[in-house]
Amino acid sequence: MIDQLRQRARELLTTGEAACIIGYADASVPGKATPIVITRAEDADRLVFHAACCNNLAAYLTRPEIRKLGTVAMVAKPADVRAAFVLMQENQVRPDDVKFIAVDVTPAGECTLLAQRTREELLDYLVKNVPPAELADDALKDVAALEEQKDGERWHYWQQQFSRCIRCYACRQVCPLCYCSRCVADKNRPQWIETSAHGRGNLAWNITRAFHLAGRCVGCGECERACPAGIPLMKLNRKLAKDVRDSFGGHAAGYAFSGEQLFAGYSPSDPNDFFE
Amino acid sequence: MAEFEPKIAAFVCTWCTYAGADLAGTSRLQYASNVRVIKLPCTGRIDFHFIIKAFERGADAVLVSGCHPGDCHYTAGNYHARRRWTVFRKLLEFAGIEPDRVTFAWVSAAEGAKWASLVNEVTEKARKLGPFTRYQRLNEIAEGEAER
Amino acid sequence: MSRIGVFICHCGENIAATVDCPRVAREAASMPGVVHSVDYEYLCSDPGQSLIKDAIREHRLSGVVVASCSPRMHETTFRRAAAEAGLNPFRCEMANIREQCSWVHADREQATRKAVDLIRMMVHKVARNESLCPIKVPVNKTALVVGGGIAGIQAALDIANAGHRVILVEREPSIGGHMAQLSETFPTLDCSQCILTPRMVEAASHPNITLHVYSEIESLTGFIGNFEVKIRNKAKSVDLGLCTGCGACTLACPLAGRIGNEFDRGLGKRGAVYIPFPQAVPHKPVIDRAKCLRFQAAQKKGIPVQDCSVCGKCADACPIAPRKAIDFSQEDVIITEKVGAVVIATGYELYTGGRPRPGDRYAGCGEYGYDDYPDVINGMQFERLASASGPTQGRILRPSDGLEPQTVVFVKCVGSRDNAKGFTYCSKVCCMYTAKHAMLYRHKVHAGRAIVFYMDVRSPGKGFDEFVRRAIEDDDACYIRGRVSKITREGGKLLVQGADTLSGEQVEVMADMVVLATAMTARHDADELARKFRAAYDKDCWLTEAHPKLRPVESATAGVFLAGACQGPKDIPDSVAQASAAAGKVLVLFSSDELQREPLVARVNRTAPPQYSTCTGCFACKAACPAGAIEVEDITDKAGNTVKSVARVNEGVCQGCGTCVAACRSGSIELCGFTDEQVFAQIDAL
Amino acid sequence: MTLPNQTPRSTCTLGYYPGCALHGTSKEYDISVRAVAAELGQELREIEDWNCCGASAGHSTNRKLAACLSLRNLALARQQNLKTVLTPCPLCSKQLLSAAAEVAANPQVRSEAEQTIEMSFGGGVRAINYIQYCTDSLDAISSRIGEGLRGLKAACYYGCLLTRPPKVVQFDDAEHPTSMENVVRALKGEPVEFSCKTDCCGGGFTQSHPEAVLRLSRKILENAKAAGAEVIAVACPMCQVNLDMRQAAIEKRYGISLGLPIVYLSQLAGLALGIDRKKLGLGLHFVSMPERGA
Repeated sequence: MIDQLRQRARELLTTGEAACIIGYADASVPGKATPIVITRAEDADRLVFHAACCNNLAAYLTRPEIRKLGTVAMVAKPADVRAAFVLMQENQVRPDDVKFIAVDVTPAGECTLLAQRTREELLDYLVKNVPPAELADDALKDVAALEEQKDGERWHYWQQQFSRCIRCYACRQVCPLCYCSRCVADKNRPQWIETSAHGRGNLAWNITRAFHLAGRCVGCGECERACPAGIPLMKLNRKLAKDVRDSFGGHAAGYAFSGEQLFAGYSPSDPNDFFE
Repeated sequence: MAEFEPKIAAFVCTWCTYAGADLAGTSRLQYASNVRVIKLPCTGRIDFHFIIKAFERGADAVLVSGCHPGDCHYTAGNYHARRRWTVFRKLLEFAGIEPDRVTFAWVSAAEGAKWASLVNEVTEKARKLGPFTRYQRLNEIAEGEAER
Repeated sequence: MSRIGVFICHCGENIAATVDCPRVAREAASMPGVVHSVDYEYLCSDPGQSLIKDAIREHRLSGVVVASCSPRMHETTFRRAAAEAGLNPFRCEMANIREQCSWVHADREQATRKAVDLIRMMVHKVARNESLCPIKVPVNKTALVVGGGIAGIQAALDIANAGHRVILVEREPSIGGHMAQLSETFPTLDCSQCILTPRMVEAASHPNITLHVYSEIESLTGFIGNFEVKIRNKAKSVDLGLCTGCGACTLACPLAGRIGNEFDRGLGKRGAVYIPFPQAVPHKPVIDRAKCLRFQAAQKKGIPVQDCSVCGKCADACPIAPRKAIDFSQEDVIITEKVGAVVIATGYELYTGGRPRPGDRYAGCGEYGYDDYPDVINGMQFERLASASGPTQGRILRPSDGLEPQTVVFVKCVGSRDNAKGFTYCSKVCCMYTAKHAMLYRHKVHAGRAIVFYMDVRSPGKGFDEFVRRAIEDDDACYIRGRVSKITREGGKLLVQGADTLSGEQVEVMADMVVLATAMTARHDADELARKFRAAYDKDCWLTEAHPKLRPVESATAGVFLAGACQGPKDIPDSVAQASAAAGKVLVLFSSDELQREPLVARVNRTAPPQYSTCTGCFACKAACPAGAIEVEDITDKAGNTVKSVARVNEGVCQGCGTCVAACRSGSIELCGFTDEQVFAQIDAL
Repeated sequence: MTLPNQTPRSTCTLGYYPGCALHGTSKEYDISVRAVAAELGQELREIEDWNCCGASAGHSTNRKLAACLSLRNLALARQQNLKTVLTPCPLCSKQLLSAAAEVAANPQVRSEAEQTIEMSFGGGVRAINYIQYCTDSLDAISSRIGEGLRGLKAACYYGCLLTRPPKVVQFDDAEHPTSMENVVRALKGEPVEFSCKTDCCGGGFTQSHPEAVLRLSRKILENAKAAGAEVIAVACPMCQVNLDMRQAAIEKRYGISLGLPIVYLSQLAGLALGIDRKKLGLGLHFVSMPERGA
């Protein structure tokens, strides 16, 4: 599999279809992988793909330095593809500037290189074979469990979690969809979100982060993985993914690369029951 | 001791709810004095930051209100707002904020009576819930830090 | 550091009775940035306003808070005052301590505390208000008038006579509208067509008026002063350029006299190619493709109509040579025009009086047998019977057998003032035209009995009540106060059963003909039309004015005005008056080359390169904007290559709702007058 | 014509709610309805364990009681998988329909009622009156009709409840209905133009104020006779009883002669379909309908 992947990468670079490849290389720490950007065909052999390749590489698509390089090919797991699709939907990357070297991991844990290359093919593949991870039943179990508790208990639970937040914004940094060049959290006129890491600022920040990803989060789980304080951020993301699905005709993020963004539109038949 | 008087922030659109509140006035309808109205052109303008900030400034409850669906002066601002809140209110609830702390309502320029009873109702709900101590504790800590 | 002045109005006792104004003034004085704080009897009075002006000058105020009535009452007053004193009007704000405080709270202490809070919030806001200057937009001095009834004609003529170009669009083949169908008009009984037709001709021949008959509005885009309208010229199948209107084709049509004529409400007949009525303007025929034998045959065969050999008698009969004026191959044409203002004068529809058709918004009055008995007709049909140019040359003959009815029952309020059957509103003109009908009938059939069932007689208006009295006293129409429960047919006559609520008796009348005074209703597609023009409409689909009293001819959309019965039931004088009023508004708009708009619009921030703006160009705002005001701006470097695409607000189009602001995650859009900082400050002061 | 995947109404099983009248004073209505259905090959399945619909005394004295009574019948129908229930008596059909509407509109009423009857009702049961039944089966009927009623002149009398209250029953034009006429036409009878088709027969006053019944019923009968009717067609037991049973009294009281048979639409349908008079209970009326020789 890895040889095919490298072969494909070589092709893309030699034919000039892509100016660079964003992929994974083995990290200095054994068993770990690290993102890598290669521009020369001969470097293709450094590319790897295995279970430890977890970063969502779509995050790099919006980096200015990558943009400069022109057409990009990315080694893309389903979540990465979905993220890239959302970026296309939100005009952050020009669809034709991104080529995919799509990979997936079979339930058996076996890494495979997908035959699908174009975004249309991949969209079809996703729709047919890859249900949204963030909406998997067992993934939603802990959400449901929390929903069943009393609001007081929920409040207490999240306060405990958020109290550990040190506002390092690693969650924001790894998220492919937190691409704003100036995050609202860094806006100080006015300062909607207090910067100091106390309960009030942390609550405001974490609510904002979660809500800004509502209907957009592709459930790659990078934020939670990156969080040094181990805050279960995906629990918030899943909750929102579920509510969005239930409220807006089964919407799931990243299953379209064009068309209207969920929260830029509306339907007269949207839920109205919570209004007096 | 005296009955707890909740502090309530209301974010309303100028064309329907604000006009409705004026009508309640011209009709001399009496209602609870706890609400502080912040007038905005349209419910579409109401950012979720407003609601959080209101709690951070000690509001015990928040009221958000505008034109009925289909009646928006700008044709669709309220629809956009409704879609955002559909999800946002659930998020607040999930974070442990009692649903009754935030009330959403459509009040037209003709519904002065509805506005009056709405304010009373929201005030009553807030009274039942009592002071928003959860949030206010966060506030005390934050302000405490600020002083240091 | 801002220097804010706070002015608290007693509004006589209105505020002072429940709010302790002097105390409020004292507390306000200690608010951050407040350098001057006073209370006064009546701030909106001249001395009150000069008090504010003097303070602005004397204390070099940078912001003003007027605590008094609702800004919806006096914001303009006080902002003007501020401006006169040299302060930017948008640095003046109002705290509503009357409608939303003193009038709704009895407890003096609570009301006073609330007043203080409301003022503090405004003080905090004003400290962050910016000087704004009105937006200037160019005005295209061409007007679009939609609807060629009397209202549309009047508006078009007024605007055209002021020297501006007018585009007049009419859906039907002729202008004239409902007024052309009427026989005589109340209360003067002068002939409707005689007074209307000269106006029709004038409008059609006016050098400043471009007339599009048999045409409909496709779309309206743009904004006040700068609209773009797409008009569909429906295919008439007749070349109006060549046609002389001789009418030979209409006589030659094999279907001539076989199709119910809309103009005569089905009482008269026409052909497939027809001129709607003798005084039609333009006096040119159209082919009704849904009925025409040739078009139907072609459709069945699935071939282009010009290749179809069926009939074609109209073309044969056409004397124009060498090219015939009949043109089967004609197609709809879409034309685009740029206009600065729009007058909607699309008028009304008349409820038939029968059962509802699919999609109708009412239950209907099946019990009156309009659908079952030919001799039950509605008011407009009676007008056609009474009209000299009508199917009976003005003789009152009942449709079933053409005999002169000896007893005619007139039923008022059919469909109107009746929530169960029709509409809640009063149709306004029925009382008058029923009196007129009874009168006309008695004038034409001297021995006849005219019986009128009424709920109330509503005849306010010049000479109106006298007119009704005349019908009752001089022409002894018999008025019975009560509803008709149902109308059935017995032995060729109509049994009208009803109640006389004055005597408390049940009444039964054997009538030869029944005339239903049915409700005026909004056009069946009024809501669709309203959406096209971004105008608002009410539950009955009447277009609604911007303010029921103070802005009666303006719609919710700037630059779009309302005239005539599209806005509610009206008689001719009211429609004409409103049309001239709308024309007046258009002329005000056209009186200057640029128009000023309140600068309360959104703006996307701009920053230094390489960022240019914190906007990341996701364009959620663009999709969210109800007005379509957001544009894509490509920022290019010196070499001219695009470095970034960001959102930009078209100030002319922006309506200032702020939906884009809340849609922007990075907080890169501001709404002038309601900026994040201003709202933040208000919340901060809670 | 019907799509292959859906069976035409006339052949699928219909629920049947006779109500008290059809099991008692008006059993000929019941008999004839069943006979016609059998002739059309239509299975009528009577709701098992049905109870009073809550009309007359019930709904005027205790709304909730009335709602519960009807709701139970509906719930039973639902349980027994009867989606459409033929309810020949308009008092019953009105009760069932208004109960269904009420619980659909008001969840609280519904939950209360469900607790009371200790059954849940998910909706999805539709009560139809006998005219609707005939209208739905028109194809089946006309395909089996030969000479039919041979131009029998009938005045179609709807009475007060078949079309009212319009919002609840949503059937035909409340004041000027025509659907029964259409059925009679299909039976090759001749509906006469008749002014009193939705007038009150005085049914409500049978006990309290018989005089009113005489006056009101007389108007209807005379009007029908004047219109040239040979019979009055009805679809309501109350109407039938009043116009038929009181006719003699009316003739006596006003010194007029009427002799107008008051027959159920089902009986006319039966005759048209050539079913034997006895099987239709035609002999059970006070004013009996004469045999019409060929």
